[in-house]
Amino acid sequence: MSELPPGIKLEKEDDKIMTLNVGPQHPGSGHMRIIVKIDGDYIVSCDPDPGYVHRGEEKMAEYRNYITNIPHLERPVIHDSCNILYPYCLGVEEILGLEVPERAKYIRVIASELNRCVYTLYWLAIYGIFLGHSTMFMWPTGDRELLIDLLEKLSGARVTHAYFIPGGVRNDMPANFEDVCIRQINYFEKRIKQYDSIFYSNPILKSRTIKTGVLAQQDAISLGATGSVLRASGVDFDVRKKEPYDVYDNLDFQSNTLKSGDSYARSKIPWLDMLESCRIIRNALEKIPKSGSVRVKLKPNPKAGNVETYKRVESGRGSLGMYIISNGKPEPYRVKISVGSFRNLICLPYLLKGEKLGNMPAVYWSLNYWPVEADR
Amino acid sequence: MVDISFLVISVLTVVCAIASLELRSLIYGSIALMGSLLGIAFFFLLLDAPFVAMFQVAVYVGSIAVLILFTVMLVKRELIFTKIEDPKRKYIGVGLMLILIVGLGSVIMDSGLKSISTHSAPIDFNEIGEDFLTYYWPALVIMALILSSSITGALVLARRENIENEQHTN
Amino acid sequence: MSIIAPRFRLGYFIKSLLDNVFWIIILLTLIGIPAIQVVLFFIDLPVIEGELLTPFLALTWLADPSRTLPIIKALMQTDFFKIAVFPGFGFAALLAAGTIFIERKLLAKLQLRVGPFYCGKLEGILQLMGDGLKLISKEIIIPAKADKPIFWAAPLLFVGAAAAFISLIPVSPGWVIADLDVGLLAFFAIIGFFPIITVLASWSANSKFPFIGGIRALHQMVSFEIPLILSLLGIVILTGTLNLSEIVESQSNFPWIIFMPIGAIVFFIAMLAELERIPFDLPEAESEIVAGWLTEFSGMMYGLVQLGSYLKLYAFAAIFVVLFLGGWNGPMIMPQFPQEIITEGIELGPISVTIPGLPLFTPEMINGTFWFTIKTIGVIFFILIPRGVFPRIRIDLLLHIGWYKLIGLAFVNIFISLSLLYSGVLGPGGMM
Amino acid sequence: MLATLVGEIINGYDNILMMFGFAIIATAPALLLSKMISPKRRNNPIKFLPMECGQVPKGEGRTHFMMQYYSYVLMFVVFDVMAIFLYSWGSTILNLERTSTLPIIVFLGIMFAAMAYALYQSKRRNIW
Amino acid sequence: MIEITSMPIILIIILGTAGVFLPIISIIQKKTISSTLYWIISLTALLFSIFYVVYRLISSDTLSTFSEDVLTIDLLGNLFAISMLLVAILTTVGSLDFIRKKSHSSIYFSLILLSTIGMVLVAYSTDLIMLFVAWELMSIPTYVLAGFLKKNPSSNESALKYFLFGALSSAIIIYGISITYGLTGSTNITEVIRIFSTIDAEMLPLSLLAISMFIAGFGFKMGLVPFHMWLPDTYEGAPPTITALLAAGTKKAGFAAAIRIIIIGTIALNFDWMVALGIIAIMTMTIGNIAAILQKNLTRMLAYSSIGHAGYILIGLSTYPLSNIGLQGSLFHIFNHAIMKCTAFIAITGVLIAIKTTYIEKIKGLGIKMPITALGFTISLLALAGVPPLNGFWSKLMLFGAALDAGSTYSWMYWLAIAGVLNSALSLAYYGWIIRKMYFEGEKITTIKEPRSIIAVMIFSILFIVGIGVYPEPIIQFTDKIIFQLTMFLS
Amino acid sequence: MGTASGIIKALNSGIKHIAIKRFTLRYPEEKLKFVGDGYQFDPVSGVGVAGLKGRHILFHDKCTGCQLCSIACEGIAEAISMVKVNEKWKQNKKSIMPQIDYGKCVFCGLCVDACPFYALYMTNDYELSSFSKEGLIYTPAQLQVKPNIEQDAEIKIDDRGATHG
Amino acid sequence: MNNTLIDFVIVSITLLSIGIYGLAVKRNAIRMLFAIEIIINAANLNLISFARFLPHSSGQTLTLFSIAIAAAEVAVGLALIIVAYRMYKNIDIAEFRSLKG
Repeated sequence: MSELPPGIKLEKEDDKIMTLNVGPQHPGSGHMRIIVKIDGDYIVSCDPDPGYVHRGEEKMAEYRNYITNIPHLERPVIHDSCNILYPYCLGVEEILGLEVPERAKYIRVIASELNRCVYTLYWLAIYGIFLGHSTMFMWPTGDRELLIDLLEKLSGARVTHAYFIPGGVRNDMPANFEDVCIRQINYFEKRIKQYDSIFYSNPILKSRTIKTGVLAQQDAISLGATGSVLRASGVDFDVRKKEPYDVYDNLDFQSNTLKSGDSYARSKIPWLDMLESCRIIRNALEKIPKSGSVRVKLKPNPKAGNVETYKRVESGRGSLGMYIISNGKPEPYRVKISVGSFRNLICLPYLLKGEKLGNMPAVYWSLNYWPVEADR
Repeated sequence: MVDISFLVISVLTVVCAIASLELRSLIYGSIALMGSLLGIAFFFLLLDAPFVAMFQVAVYVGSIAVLILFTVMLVKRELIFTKIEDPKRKYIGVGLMLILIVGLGSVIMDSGLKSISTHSAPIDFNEIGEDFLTYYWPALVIMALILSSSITGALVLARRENIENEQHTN
Repeated sequence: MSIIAPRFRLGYFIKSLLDNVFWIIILLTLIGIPAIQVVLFFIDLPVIEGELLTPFLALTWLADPSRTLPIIKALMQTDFFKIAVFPGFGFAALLAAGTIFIERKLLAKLQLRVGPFYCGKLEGILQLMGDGLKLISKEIIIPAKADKPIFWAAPLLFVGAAAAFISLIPVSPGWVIADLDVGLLAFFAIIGFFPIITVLASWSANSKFPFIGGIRALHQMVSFEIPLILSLLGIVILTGTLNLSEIVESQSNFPWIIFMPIGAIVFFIAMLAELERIPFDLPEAESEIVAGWLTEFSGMMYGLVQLGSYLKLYAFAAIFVVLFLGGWNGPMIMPQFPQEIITEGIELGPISVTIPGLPLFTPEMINGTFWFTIKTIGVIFFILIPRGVFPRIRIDLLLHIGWYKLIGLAFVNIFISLSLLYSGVLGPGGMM
Repeated sequence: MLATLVGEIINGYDNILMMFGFAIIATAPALLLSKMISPKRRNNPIKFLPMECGQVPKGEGRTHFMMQYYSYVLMFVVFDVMAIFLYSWGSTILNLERTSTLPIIVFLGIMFAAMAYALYQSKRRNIW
Repeated sequence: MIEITSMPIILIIILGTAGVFLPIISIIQKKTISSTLYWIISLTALLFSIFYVVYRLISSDTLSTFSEDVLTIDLLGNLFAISMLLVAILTTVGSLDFIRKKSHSSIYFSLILLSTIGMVLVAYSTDLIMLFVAWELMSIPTYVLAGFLKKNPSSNESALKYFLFGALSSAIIIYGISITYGLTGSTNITEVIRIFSTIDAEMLPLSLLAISMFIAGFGFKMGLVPFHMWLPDTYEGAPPTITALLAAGTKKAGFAAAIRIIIIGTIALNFDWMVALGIIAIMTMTIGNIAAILQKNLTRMLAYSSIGHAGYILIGLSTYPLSNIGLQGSLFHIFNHAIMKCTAFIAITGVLIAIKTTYIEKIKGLGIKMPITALGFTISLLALAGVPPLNGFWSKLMLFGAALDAGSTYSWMYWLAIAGVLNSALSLAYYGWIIRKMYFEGEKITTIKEPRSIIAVMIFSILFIVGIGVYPEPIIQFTDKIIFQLTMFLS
Repeated sequence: MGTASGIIKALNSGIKHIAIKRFTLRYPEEKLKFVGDGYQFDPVSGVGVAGLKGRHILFHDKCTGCQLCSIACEGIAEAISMVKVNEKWKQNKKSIMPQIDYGKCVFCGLCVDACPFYALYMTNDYELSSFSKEGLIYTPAQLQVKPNIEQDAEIKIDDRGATHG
Repeated sequence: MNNTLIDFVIVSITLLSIGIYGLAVKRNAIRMLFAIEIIINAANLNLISFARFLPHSSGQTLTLFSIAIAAAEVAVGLALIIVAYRMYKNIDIAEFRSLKG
């Protein structure tokens, strides 16, 4: 949290302060508005104003049964649809008492890691274009095709997969999928390693992002940041490690942390995670049972008792939890989605205060924020 | 006799000079001032002083006018467009201007200047540089001192002073 | 039906076409013909083979195709041809259009894309024309409280200033529009106009984002003007002239980039900043300030600003070539024009025809233009490449680079050239 | 006619103006044409509001002033003069003795000192 | 080409090095460096240069005047150089306590040094370009210095007015220079003198135009009457130490330039400007002194008194070719007035530091509160009024004597003397009023701690004023030599 | 120095990519090849068969008009409505069959999961665009048609990068 | 091109008069600065025309100095105006009333 330079006062001299509406129709805001007050080149205050894409997903979930909720609940982050369904499926499995087959667990891990990469590439592309690096927009969007192709082979849809289901996954891996996956993941890993020289080692990028928007470790914890933002500040918190779900405890991977907590570290952590994801996928493809069921057969309209559960997973934007309350009806009584985006957005006013206007997109998008997910 | 380019340029210069003082908007006034300065530069070209003409354009239009424009833009919008002046004072000013033009003009018309014309070759601009570095070199050094004092002074004036006794704080 | 898209009516369309035609004819007769007459009254008509070109003569020569060449040749010597076509506007606009196309294809290749592809069958070569047509047919929207005169004039002035800049460039021996004794200073004088135009355009739009962009552009251009000016002083010290043609001639043995690589680098970086190219495109930083000072420009006004900026790009690249890469100097690759064609004529089957007026261009001129164009395209390539490689820089870092690093390097360059001069390596009595 | 009348030299310079004028005359028809053939639908006042990201504009669009970097503009005015002054020296250095480089060295020395102070002041963003 | 070892160049080197490097030192400063260091450096440079000038003056007796170069080393220049350096030293010494709590003290001292170079070079320059450039070097730092107290609205307002009129004056000067250059084809004053003596009759109106431009241009700095409107505001609003510099330094540089260009440069046309200068002199001293009576503020009153003194000095200038003693008296009075005004304003600085105001009503009992400052102030005021044992008396005596002397040729010159004497009597009234306020009114109050730097200045000036008043012979001798040199040159 | 080498590294990397093969699918000319014939479901084992979730295909001879697909879609998109058909099938007494509005369908495939009679599958056809909203509503007769599509492009990876070919 | 010296001097005198008129009438600090610039330019025009007709090079030299000095003056002057604007929120020197006598 950088201090305001001592020469600049907060909103006292009115004619010096200019209010800029960054968004909602702005190439640098996503579907939200940031009300930025600037004094010259410095931001004196910043007020994020989300809610332009609010859809009431939580309320909608109360009128649909456990199965038909699935296509809806993935809408907030269609780029990361496997991961947002993951805690829902885990929770429903717990309240319905379903036992997921081992092969399905591995497939789930593979799909969610692939989807994490897809999301991260999309995020990275936008980060690139926010920094004015058009190549960094085009390359990740292109390389994303590799993974989307894999996911499409697996689930039959390119983005809105609706693949996870309580009790397993919808369908088994197609034949030959392992080989194609290994081949494309290897190539993909080679590709994203090339981002280093053009993006992460680029001196101009480093000069722009290092030491901007520094989130200290204590602040990160007290503001409740999660995911890459938290890990960039030096807190080693990864749900996959700390609270392993499905088969993550069987797999060999590590959670990446960086100490500095600036925009650069926040932008680098997802990239390191992508490399880690490639490792996880390869590992999972080695350990996956070669055959077996992938889905538990469900009753048409499953009902649960008066139970409640909270499950969380590590999504592309940090810990993503779902709190499901059932009151014995086919529909859940309440589905509360706790997303990383919103928790990271809380850091924005603290980080932007006293920064330069040119740092605004760099800091804002490095928070790993997805407007639609935050609005739900 | 004068020729047409001279007439055009002098009309441009004089009209722009009057406009720079009389236009309601300060921004347009600055643009008119730029026009007047450009007109002077054209005069310099007419007088075979290309080096000075280009210096005039580069320094006056390229930097002084930019600074003026920039400072005008700082001023609140109302102030750019208001023009406070006394009508009485204005009439006196116009009278003064006319008296000056007529008086000085008649002085000059009567003097021996009107017969002067030249057929000698124009000055090569390299002589200016030679002047600078030989005869006038102390003036060049003094010029550097002027520029340095003006920049230090202007920076000291223009900076904000919100920090008390800042020399000891950093 | 929606209100947004009213129904197309053929009658209205034809009526508007007829209206336009009518007005064009009226205006041409009322203004165009008198203007042409006035122009004819004032300009000197060319003298061809000892005779003044009258319309009658021109027509008779047009009737005999073999005798049109002298007319063309005479026309090529006029200032108007120079301004409108060859070293001037036409040539520059052609190169600028080529630059836009090359930029799009090159960037697409670098980003593993295809780029313009379908328009014009051959790799999208007509894409630019299509974009132009689209821009022309778009509505020009001017913000309500904008300062209309400045807002309308700014794109035109931008193009005009860029064109004035082009007039300084010597393309090949003798082919320069304005051959000035103080050409280099005129260059500095002209680039001083761009910040003013930019900041006025941004001010006139009465909107926040353009104003921030314009102020940024002002700071950027103004700050990089000084390293730009200082980096060229070394050449002036060694050649002792400010005339651009003479500077080119002085490089017949070595281009100055060999002796002044630092100056060339400083000039190149400052040039990128003056051109507002990535990584220095802060005035148009779309993620912070929507499109910078271009935000409120729409339709063809935007198109003109783009045209102006690409003309400026060409002009800067050409200045770089002229000052550092030896301009038109290069090995002679054009064959000499066969003398027998001039003396004996061409054998066209059974008859032999003598064509007066050949050769249209001397081989030196064609050779010089060739080398100049090749070098310019090379420099343009290097101007374009960073767009695919670098992110945008921040304004304070930019100013820091300009004021702290580049000015220091420019002074290093000056002292290098001074020491070269005083040690006798270059300059009078030296290698050249 | 004598060869050295006043105003001979302007001949090279009017071409610049003509080029400027030609460019404007050549490109202005594009604007006119666009004005003629483009659709005109003036029924929507919101269309003519300045860009404010979809919000209704608040406040004055022109009052913003980037004070933090004003020092650089001030410095430009002074150092631009210095830079072009150097050209009057650079273009004649071949005609001069070596000792006459000394004044320019002094000139540069003084300007360097001023520049060092000015840059130091400009770098401290918190005072601008 | 002027030698690099000649005296003005050495002065530029000494003062310029210090002036340019003071800001650099402020960059690399540590917390321990206070404004005292800058004070010491600039004082050292100034002392060194004044000793150097005096040394050169003593060591070489055969000095030429009005060389063909841009700068000359003659006695006239030396006199002005000494007086201006002295003023700069007094100002610098007096500034220590004033500037100690302010920021940017390095720039403050640096600009004083640079301005001093300008003043000194104005006195030495014999080329119009050099004079103009030196004039600007003198002016531009003082524009900044006048507005140095940025939080004080009056300081800023005074600086803005000073800047506008100063810029106008330099614009008019350069216009005058352009006409002179056009008439003579040269910028060297030697050449100008030579060509003006053989000027055509039809060019005469033009040359008069040039002279009137010069009178107007220099008159703005000198504070002559039609051009004096900025002066009270500026003197009141500017920091009092800077006011001392303006009143005692730049004003005197204006006189130096006027003597160089108007009095000597256009000596051939002296009958034309003589009347104009005489009328301006009478107007100036009358208006200045009458306006001074009405003032309630010490600074403003002294500003008007400064205008009045410009009138006295102009008496000598207007009588020059008729009576040598006039110019001699002018030079002597310039020297005296520099010291006296400087002392007075620095005393006011002391008052301002101690009791934060300069209204005449508020300084009751100052004689008890701040005895030394009050004593110095009193002495300087008495000297300004021309009370006999002090130095002002002698110079005024010479000026009025010159007017009487010249009156034998032109009878209207008597009026100059009469106006001068009457004005002196008038001025004694308001000076006396201040002295009465200080010593004879007010209650019993304990003493206030006086700033030490002010005390130093006061003690020095008391000694100086009284010393010259008692024994004015050396200075008069010196001015005599200057006049002799000029006469030799002109004949 | 680090800055300079970083800049050179970035430039080098950029220029190298000029020679790498494009990774662009020229869509109307070439189309991606998908796994299998589309998403199918085996209600016996309760597991789907991997494939693209494109436009549905309805086997009229198997559809019983049980409305399970419509019920499944109710909470999701309400894209499926049951309409009367003129044909008579013996397993479909009521002669109602699903009609799908592709303006609403989200292609989740849960209707396929719901169909116990192997009657509703999904195909590889995804080019469904239409000029009117009415054109997006596919009647049972239209759903019956087996799409005829050519898809041949696949991601190929070699030394000079990945391409579609 | 057969202009004589007097033409240029007449233009210069006209500009001088306009400048003095501006200084006498206007009370806006920036406009007064404009007027001063116009006067300086009139002087420069005078200098250059004399330098051309003499012919002599010092006039051009002095013009260069004068332009440079004008730049320095403008820098200081605009800094002062900015300080005044910050303090008074106005640039009209008739509105500055802290000093009166």
